[in-house]
Amino acid sequence: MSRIVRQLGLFFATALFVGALVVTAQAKDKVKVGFIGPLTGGVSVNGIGGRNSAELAVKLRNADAKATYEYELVVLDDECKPNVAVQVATKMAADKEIIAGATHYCSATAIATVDIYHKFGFPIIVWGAVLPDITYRNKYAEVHRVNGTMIDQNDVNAELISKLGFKTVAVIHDTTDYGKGHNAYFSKSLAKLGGKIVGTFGVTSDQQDFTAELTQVKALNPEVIYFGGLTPIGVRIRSQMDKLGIKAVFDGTSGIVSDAFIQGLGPLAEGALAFREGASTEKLPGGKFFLEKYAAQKYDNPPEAYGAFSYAAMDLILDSIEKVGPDRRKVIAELANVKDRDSIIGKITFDDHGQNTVALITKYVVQDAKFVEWEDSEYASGKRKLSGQK
Amino acid sequence: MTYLLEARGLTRRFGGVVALDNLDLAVVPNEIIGLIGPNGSGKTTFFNVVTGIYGAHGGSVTFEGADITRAPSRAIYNAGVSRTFQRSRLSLPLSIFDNIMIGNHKRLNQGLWFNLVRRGQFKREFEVNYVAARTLIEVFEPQLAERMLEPVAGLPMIDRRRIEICRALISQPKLLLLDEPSAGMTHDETKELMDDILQVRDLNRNLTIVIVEHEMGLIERITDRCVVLNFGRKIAEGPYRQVAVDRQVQEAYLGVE
Amino acid sequence: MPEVMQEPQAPVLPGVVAVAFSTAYLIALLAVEMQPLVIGLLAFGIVAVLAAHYMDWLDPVSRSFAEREGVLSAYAILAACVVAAFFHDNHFVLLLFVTVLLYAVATLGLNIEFGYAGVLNFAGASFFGIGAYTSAVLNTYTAVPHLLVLLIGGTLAALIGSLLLLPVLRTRGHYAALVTIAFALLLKTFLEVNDVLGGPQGMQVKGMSILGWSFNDNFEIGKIEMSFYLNYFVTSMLLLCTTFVLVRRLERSWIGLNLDAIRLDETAASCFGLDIARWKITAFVLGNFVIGLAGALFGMVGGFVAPNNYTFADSLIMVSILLLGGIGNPWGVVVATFIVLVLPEKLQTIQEYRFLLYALIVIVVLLFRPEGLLPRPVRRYFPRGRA
Amino acid sequence: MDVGLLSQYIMNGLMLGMMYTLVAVGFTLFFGVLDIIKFSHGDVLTVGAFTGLATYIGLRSVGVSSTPLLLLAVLVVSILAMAALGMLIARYLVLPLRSAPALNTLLITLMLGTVLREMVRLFYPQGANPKPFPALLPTDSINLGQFNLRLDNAMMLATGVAIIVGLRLLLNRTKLGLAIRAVAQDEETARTMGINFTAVVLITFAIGSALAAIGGVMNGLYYNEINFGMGLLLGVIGFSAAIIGGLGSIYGAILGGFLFAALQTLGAVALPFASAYKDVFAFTVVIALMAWRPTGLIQEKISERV
Repeated sequence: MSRIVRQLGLFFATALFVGALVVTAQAKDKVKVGFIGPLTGGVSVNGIGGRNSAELAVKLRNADAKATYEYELVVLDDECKPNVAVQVATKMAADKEIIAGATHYCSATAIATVDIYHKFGFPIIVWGAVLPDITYRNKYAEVHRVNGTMIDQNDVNAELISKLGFKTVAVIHDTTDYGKGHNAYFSKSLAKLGGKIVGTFGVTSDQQDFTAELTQVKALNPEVIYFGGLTPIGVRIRSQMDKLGIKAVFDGTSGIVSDAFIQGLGPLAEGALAFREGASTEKLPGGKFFLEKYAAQKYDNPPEAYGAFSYAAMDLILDSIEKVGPDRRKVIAELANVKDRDSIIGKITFDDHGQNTVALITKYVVQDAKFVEWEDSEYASGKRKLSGQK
Repeated sequence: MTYLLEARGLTRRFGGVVALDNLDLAVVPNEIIGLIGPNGSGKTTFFNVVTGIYGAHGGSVTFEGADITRAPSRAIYNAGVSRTFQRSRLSLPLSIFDNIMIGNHKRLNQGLWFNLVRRGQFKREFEVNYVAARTLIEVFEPQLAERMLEPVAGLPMIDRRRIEICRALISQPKLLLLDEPSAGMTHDETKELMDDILQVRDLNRNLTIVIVEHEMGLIERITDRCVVLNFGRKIAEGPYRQVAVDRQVQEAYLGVE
Repeated sequence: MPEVMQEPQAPVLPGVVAVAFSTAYLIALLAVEMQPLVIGLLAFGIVAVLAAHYMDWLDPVSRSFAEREGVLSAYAILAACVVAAFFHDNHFVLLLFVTVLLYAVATLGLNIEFGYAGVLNFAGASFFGIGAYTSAVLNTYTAVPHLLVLLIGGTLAALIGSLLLLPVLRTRGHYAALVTIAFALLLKTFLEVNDVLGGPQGMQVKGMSILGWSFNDNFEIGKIEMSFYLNYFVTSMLLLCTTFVLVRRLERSWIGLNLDAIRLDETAASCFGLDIARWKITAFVLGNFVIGLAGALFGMVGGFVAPNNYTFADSLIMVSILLLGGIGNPWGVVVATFIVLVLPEKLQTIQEYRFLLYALIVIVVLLFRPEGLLPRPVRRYFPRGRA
Repeated sequence: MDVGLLSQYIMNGLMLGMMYTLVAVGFTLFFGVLDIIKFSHGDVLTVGAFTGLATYIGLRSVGVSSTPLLLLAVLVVSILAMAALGMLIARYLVLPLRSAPALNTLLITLMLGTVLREMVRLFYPQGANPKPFPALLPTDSINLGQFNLRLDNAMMLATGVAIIVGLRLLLNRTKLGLAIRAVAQDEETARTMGINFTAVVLITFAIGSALAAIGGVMNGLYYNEINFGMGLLLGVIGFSAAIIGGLGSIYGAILGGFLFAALQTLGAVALPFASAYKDVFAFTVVIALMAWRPTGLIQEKISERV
């Protein structure tokens, strides 16, 4: 009788012990971190490039013996649509197991979700969205950004086209905050330089037929068509310009810096302008290292324009967790005092809005089906000329 | 004498076809009129025009002296005219009780507040009508009274006819339009049905009936008077025995022109 | 006394057991994360239901639900609260739960129009959206008390809906279908191009707060921290119960009868004095009001509205729920909403495939079980156990 | 307004109208023979376009490079494929529901549309992304002031017209057309006249779906881009066109198609500061039209069902 009791006792004791072990083992070194980007839809190449880069950062960290925790990357798709973004952001932020995230390529989605991250106290680092308001509209401790904003981008853009002697510009922008932002900042800086906006057209980001707008543009007969929007409609607008025999220069933003733009247009892409904050990946301090590691993973997508930023963002998150442990509040505190932190994109310094200050802007022009830096292009050297260039 | 229902020069066309051609027809209270004639002679069309399903292209219809030519179907029902359909038109998924209650529309409180909030009062009204419907259908088929809340879908033709007639009778109309009650039923079934109808009529003396029928035996047995239509025109009128021997009528039926 | 009132009344037990089982099952399903487990659970669920069906255990259940609805509804509410309590600090599960409740409310509204009066409405999501946008605008620019905002949301949906009344009443069949489809597209495009309402960017919606109690803050009961979504759970639950009772009473009244009669045979109905227009309008306006109400609350729950949330495709999801559950049966609507919304959430593997899944389900249902999972029983005005 | 500009707008309108018409005619054909709406029509168009694209890529990969040959292949393959698809749909989804209320057919095809759309999105390589569609027609253009006439657009318009005329001849001058019209007039009589009802239905669906395939390819050639969602809006617009024109009438479909395009273009011009509102405008007018003419402008049959 008593033996049975003792055995039972022993049995339960071991059971408890084992259970406890398992639980602690579970709780200990597995840490979840998140990534959100557009994995489907027109800009998915950028999203997948970013996803791969973030994944790369996690892989390298897990391979690193010195790492205290083992990391698991939770990936969600915002489809570059605000409504979807809000759903997935809520999903990620609401999941207490996920400590922090590198989120959003599209400004429209980032600006829609910042309040949610704040509401749930979920620390994030934006890796691609360029709208200033994302960091500057509110002063959320949770929200940071490694890439620069669209302001400087548009200054440089306006500078270049007026330097090239273009005076009249028609603006076509998508009506998300991204497109509106670009329109606002570009118009401002162009006005400073005495350029003239002959017409402004807002279009929805899933519009198919632009012949109506473009016919009006054609009547205005501008030298340049400035496009504040993303690759998919950029492609449509450029090709329909051709349909209507509009010869103006196609002047894009960071939103069209992706291979999809060139693939979508073929020869028509030639001579399109685009601008992006930060140096092109090859020229980054850690660019070489990053590209090698990325190549080693044999992803079938290139990292695209913002892959390096995504990697840097995720790396920063992992650093912080390693330092202060898997605790959202502590991570937020830690990110607050990031200063002159070395990374593959150069030194990162978050200002009081969590914004990394990136001065450098890269100008691109499409030449022979490639985004070539303006300075190295035959357009700069004068070998080729943009349409209507004097 | 005053007529219950009176049609004057009633005309209705469908494209080129003239379904009712300048028809005069008067119905005296409490009689049973047989409306006969070959297929396509305009009998059903007459019902449809009277009940406001089709508008008239000419002429007029008065019920108890009031002109109802252009009145909507529901006004005509409210005035006290109700009918059955040639092809039985019950709501098959609904219960026997529900189908009968559809015919009782004008006597049910249709207020939103009453129906949704005052459930106590509603329950009382429901019970009163339940008993009414039950007693009515018992006249026709006691077994149906036991199955009041079963869907109509499963029932045989004769039962459906009975229910349809109860639906027409429950609101105690002044005029009942029966459109080929015998359609799709055996001779005996039809006879049975007619006896039941007459029984109801005995309970409610001021019920007038216009019946469209091909079963001449039936017509002979129950009608006080017959009106014979052909090509939308009235070709004979009078007691059955009289019209039955009328040359024109026989020609119409034999199709001799 | 009519004999309906004297039938031997069905035992309440089978229903209770069913509720208990489904509660336990739901908790388990919502709790597990690992995909294999989830799939296992789902498989088990399907097998269990089929087994119960072949053992004829479902009939007593449905009978006790039919005749002891009052009691069992109480149990069902209790069950819902148990589930909520179990996940009291799990934001995500509660959000999902609330979403299900509000979609159920909206679909009940659709059921009045579509299931009873037979008025086609392929713009359900649009009216849902009108409600949501109402709360977005009012909460941002005005200080209107939020409970009132809900009512305004419903009213607005009903009003804007009544702009369609003329075409809806005049057209029949496919022509009628076009009216609402066109409206759905029209509204979405309008919201997208219209800057005042945020364009494609959408708008943030301030959370609900009643008498200073802010719904968007977590709170504590005793020492236990509660998710702020519990506030919304309670509100949505109340809304669902009210709507359910409303729909039930509507069906079990002369009005319900009128609507059925009109749906099944307009000509015959008008021959028995029914005013077709009056009842269609009643159904359409009432239905849209309910949908808008749910939408207004959902706007505050989600905290964000954008045109893309209220597309034609979303309207189709509501219709699918209705068909899957069994047109005209409120219980069916509730069950189907759970299936349609929870399944893709749990099966991460099929997240991508959810629209495909919905569509296939509906096709199969239409082909092999056109009545839906829980076909609507024949009307009983006063089933036993319910005054 | 400048004449060149005006003619440019007209040209845009005509191109849109042609594509809408091709879809609308399909709807009206199906309704004619079966009194049903096959709502998956727009998505059949999408599948047609993607089939064409796949054919193109396939042939290029095996080294075919002659543009006319490619164009021919693209057209033929997608037409045949869609015709087959159309028959399958009719045979296994539409005909079995003959007895059920027409609403069920509407719903089942709506859902089938979703299935097709999602299939393209999920199972075509990176189907979620817009796909560049090759320009297989000569792109030379004459520029008359504000008006830029592109050879390829002109050719597409001509093709469209030819197809519609051809269809009209088929319906009026051939035995098959007679059979189709007989069924459309009255199914029972047609049967008694010894017409094989099922066969006629299947053929009609084949023809309609083939038109959708052409519409899809044309759409690709015009915009040089196709995406999985293109069919939804085109389908709804085609449906609207068929309805405002009046179901069952070919002329109605044509009228409706061009009317809708005209409305959109008009909306874009008349509301210059809000050209984005053109669809809102167009659909508002559609609803208004429904209120004014509940059974369409040109009415041959009324749908009493549902």
